Amino acid sequence: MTDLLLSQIKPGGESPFGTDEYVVNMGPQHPATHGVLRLVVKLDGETVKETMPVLGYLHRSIEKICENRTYPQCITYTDRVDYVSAMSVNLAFALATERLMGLEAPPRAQWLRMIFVELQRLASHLLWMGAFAGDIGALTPFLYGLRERERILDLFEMTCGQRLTYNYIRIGGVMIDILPEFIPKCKAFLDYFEPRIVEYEELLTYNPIFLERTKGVGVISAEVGINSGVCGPSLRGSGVSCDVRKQQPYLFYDQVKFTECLQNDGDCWARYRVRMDELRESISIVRQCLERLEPGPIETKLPPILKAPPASEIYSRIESSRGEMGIYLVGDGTAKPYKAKYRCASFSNTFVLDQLTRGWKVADIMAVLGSLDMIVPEVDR
Amino acid sequence: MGDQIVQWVAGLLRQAYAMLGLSPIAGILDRIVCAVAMFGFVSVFVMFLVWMERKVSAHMQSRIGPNRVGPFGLLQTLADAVKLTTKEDVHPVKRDKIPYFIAPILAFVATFMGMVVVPFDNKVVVADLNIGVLYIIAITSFTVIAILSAGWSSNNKYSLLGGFRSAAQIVSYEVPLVLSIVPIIMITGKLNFSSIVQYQQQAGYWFVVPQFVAFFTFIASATAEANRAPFDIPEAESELTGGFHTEYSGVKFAMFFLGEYVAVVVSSAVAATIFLGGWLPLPFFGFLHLPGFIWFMAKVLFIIYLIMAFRWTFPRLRVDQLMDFGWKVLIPITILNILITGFVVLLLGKGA
Amino acid sequence: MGAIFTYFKNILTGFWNLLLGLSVTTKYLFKKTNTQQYPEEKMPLPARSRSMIKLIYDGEKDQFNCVACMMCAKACPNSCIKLEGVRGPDGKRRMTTFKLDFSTCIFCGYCVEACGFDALTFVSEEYENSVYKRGSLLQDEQAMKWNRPAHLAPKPEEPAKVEAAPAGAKA
Amino acid sequence: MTNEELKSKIESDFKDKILSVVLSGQKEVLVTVKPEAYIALCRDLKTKPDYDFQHLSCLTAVDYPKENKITVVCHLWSYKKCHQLTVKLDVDRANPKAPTVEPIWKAANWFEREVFDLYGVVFEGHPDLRRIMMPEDYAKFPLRKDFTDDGFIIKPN
Amino acid sequence: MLEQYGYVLVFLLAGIFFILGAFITGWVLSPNGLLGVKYKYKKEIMVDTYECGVETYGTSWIRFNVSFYLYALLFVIFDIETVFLYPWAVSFKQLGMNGFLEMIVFIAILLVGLAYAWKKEALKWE
Amino acid sequence: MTLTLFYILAGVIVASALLVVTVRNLFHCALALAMTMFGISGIYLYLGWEFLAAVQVLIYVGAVTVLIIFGIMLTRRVMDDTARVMNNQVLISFVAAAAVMFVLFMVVGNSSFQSNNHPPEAAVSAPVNETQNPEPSAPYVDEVALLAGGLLKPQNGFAFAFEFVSVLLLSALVGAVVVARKDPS
Repeated sequence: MTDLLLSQIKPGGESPFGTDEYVVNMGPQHPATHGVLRLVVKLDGETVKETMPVLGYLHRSIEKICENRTYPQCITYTDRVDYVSAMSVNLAFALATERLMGLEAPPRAQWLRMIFVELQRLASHLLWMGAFAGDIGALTPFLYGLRERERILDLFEMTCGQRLTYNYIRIGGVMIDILPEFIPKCKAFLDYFEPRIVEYEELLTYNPIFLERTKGVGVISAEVGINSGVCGPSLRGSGVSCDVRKQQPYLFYDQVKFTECLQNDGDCWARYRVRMDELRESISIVRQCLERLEPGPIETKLPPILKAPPASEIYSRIESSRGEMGIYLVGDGTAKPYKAKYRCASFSNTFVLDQLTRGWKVADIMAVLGSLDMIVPEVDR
Repeated sequence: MGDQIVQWVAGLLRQAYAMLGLSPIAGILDRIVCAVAMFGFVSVFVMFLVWMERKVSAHMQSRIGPNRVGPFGLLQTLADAVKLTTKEDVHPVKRDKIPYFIAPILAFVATFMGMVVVPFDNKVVVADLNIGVLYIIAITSFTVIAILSAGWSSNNKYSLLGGFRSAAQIVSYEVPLVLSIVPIIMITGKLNFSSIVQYQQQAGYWFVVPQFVAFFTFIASATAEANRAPFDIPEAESELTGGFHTEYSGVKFAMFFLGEYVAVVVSSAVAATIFLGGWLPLPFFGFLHLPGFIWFMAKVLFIIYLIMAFRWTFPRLRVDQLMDFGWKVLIPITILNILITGFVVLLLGKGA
Repeated sequence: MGAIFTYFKNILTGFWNLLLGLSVTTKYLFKKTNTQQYPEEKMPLPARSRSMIKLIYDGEKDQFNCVACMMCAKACPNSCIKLEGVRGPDGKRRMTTFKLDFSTCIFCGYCVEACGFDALTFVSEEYENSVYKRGSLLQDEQAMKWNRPAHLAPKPEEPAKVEAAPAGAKA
Repeated sequence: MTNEELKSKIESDFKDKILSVVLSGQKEVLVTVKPEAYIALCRDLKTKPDYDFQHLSCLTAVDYPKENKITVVCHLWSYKKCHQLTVKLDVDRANPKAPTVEPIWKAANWFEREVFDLYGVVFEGHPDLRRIMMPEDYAKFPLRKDFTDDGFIIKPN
Repeated sequence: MLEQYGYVLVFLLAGIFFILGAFITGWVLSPNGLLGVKYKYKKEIMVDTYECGVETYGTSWIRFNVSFYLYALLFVIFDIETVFLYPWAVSFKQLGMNGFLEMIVFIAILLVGLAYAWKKEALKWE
Repeated sequence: MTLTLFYILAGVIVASALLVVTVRNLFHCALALAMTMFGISGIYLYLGWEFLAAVQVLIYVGAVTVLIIFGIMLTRRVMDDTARVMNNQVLISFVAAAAVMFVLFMVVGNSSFQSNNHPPEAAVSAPVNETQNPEPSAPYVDEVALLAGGLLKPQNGFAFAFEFVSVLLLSALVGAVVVARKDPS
């Protein structure tokens, strides 16, 4: 039972008036950590001296598994990389494979992909909002977030038959076309959902306790953020324009109008604001996509057994709900990828946790961790 | 009306004593009957409150809440209590045995003793002490020792941190709690609850009207005293798992739970008595001729609802912000309130 | 003086925003709840729901549709399908044993998509998949036998994939 | 700057530091760097305003047992110029050692730990080179192609 | 008047007895109690201190920060102040302006202390 | 009956006071100290001075014990049960303790304890009681008003002492801040 990591930690120094430096484990069995992340926290009283994330409790070696599966089979595993926004990872892998093969999905499939990925972003941000508020101690927004998320999942289930692990976005298109009643239902949902955001904002945004807990907490500057590999909404909270949808447009993101949400403070509140604004942007994107959806094929006709991609390599990035999601694929001419690397936003965002929490209080670890929107399966894979 | 019922029950008891030949020790028996009755009331009321909290939180979150055990799930808490009683009592071997055992007892008893002075109706009170207000404040300060013992004896880092945070918190919020009652006492000149209610009856207004600042500071500090959200950092589950009662299970945990809710009841009862006129009927509703007991409980439930709504709406403060709020906001405001009240009372007194 | 003013202003605005939050939760206190009581109230799952895999059994011919072409087993990423077949007297292959280990199945749907003989299907009516013993998750053809009701029979003109554009898609 | 321009510019600027620059079939610029010039090249790519690769998007490795090498692959991205570059470094498979880019991009810290954990590449100068995914006392390197561990791999059909 | 405190005493004792009764009930009914069964599983891990499923590192009884002590000291001081405030408040109307002014001075001196502590950031939690 | 109560209380106080000085676990000491204080408040109550009793609980149990427990947490060897109770200063401390005890006995012996339970004559004869006695016929003295009058009425001459208490508290506060805030490094 001796813990190798803990045995390496040296006991802290002594000071006549200070507290003994001591080490507290948060997780893996902790009510607050998302999933089975383990944080070893060195404390001086309540002040954090060092946060050491210990990863690997959810390591399922998906990259190794993918090396032993054919490309379409890999898509089922991408669902498990980030179960909160599985569509994004599906899309990332499908896009990477398509680029490797030089394929392009038909326009209708592209629009459908955009609709579902943006709906997924809504669902993911909703869950994040609830979890973040829950980390800070407000339990009600979590239930509100879940309530709206359920309706998005209903839309997904109606289309592809699953609520969590969709396996919907495939190489060369999407799995199946939407049902005719999808579009009115989706529009009804968006109309229902938009006023709900106001409620969340009333509950949280200017709540003085929420402001106290998030304003100025866990500040990360733009330079440090970029250097440490922070990405996605977390980095946009520091005012860096880093949206892959804008910088390296994929699908039809260059054809829809949306603004990149930026905040300049780099604290937890800024990150919160970025994501809340992104909710509104995503709604507008989905609306535009629904407008421009045209009939047509939804899948490129592929040979019955997938044509093996050439012996080449590709690094393809998309903007997932959590930030930059990169897939590095090396093909060797066979039906199975020689190497598949998932570059996940949570992985690099969790890395800065230590820098962000040093000198703050224990409670701030949870606030910062929540604001970074990390998902343990994405970190461990 | 309430006192008539009490007289009637007392008469019945006297007859019973006489029949059993226990009249010589009637005084002691009276007190024991009171204690047993109060314990019964407290247990049932707390069970109801737990149910109410779950229902309120559920409906606030678009859920239904407990609905399986009994009508509307009313017996859910009873089921939970039975479950907790029959649970295995797991305790860490490395604990400090005596404080570990004492802590849940103290946590409950300290708040339970506060129920002695709660006036349910005119003359319906276990003991209408002269120093009622001060008595409650003094007796509930035992909770600190209970929490410190629990946190210390569990030999757990979360418990220790939670216990010490909690002690610092209770200690810090006791000052504004005490100070926010002072203006009322300045106006009434009495420390016992019945006199305060009678003063409100004669004056024709409840103290919440002129002393709304005191009311809010009192509610805020009482919430903090009872370790309720948004001041529930001692048991902040997202940081310290369970705070000072991380290592408690089964009945011992249930006692902490019970103690917390009794503390809520006591503080709400004090607030209802001092600020909302105790057993007095609502203005314009006096024609209903409901017993004062019902008015009193309605007011208590209203304040408890407020405290519950706080818990399920607001995020949790960080420990240093909590201290700041106590020392830098509540204490200055209460002191200011005392001074302003003093001036106004003196000026009005001169004018009258 | 300004500091004192902001001190009180902060307290008041904070108080107001707390009241705003309270108003939201209090509003929901009186609204209809969203919960559905599961065992009593069952939501119909959408027709496409991937909830349980069944082997289609043809009651008229008294045999499974499966011809043991192994496409499903090949498509399965977790290799949880094991099946065997023999060539019957009429020269057609017939499935003899079919085993699907639901403890490793991830319901990706590749087997159903790969099936060219209308032998495997998802059933949206059955979704209570939990069992008491892990062993009962390994289902064989008898456990997965499913006689397709008439109203669910595939319409001849409908292709496997819906390609027609939904009405009103182009606004 | 298009990828072709980037390729030619790198060719001319870092002639002595690189082994080859290729434009892959997917129009990505792949740079294979000389092992001794790896750090210098990375530093130049980050600091020189023409390149401005501030963002280390990804760092990983690929195992090539046939060619007896492990390739460390860095994917760089410039937020300002919006171009992408892949830097490759071949290391010896029997004794995989590579210099660390952690001082240049802090983000490399965990990426390199992961590569160390899963491929066994030792990054010299890394401040905290411990296993990150696997248990601390685990001895093998799972992402190498010749990795076997009974009970770890389900053989597909 | 004082016989009222008999109730307090009885409540104190009764409360303790109720809790002990609950403990005894729990002990009788719980699986490891009177009517329970003997352990069939490893007990050592179960009765270890909870630290998120990981072995506790070092001692839990650590030395604490002095700021806790400072808060307690501040509390004692303000508690004494309130103790003086209560009698004053009770006879506030009898004492009139004179007593009020005396109390203002009293409070003001203490407020100076609070302001000093505030200024010196002694109220800052660590 | 009432005397029995006194003996029970006294027994509790003495027993827990003995525990305070003999128990080696400092935390248990603090708990025993709280018990002692609680017992003393019982004595006050026994004498009928309920305000004093409440104040005793409020300050000594609720505040001072917490202060002492926090103080204990500042020491290093909290759980060290092997610490020796005696050291080489035992003689001096014994002398000091004996001296304090002698002084206390002198004071206790010379004072006449006023019970508030008894008819008002005793209370009326108390030195501070010339200020105000709300209802002479009442068997009970409103000690709170009594205290306030005694302290704050200028003619009693305690007003200055009262203000001085505040200065004393202030100095304690400042001292605490200075000691705690001084950065040792």
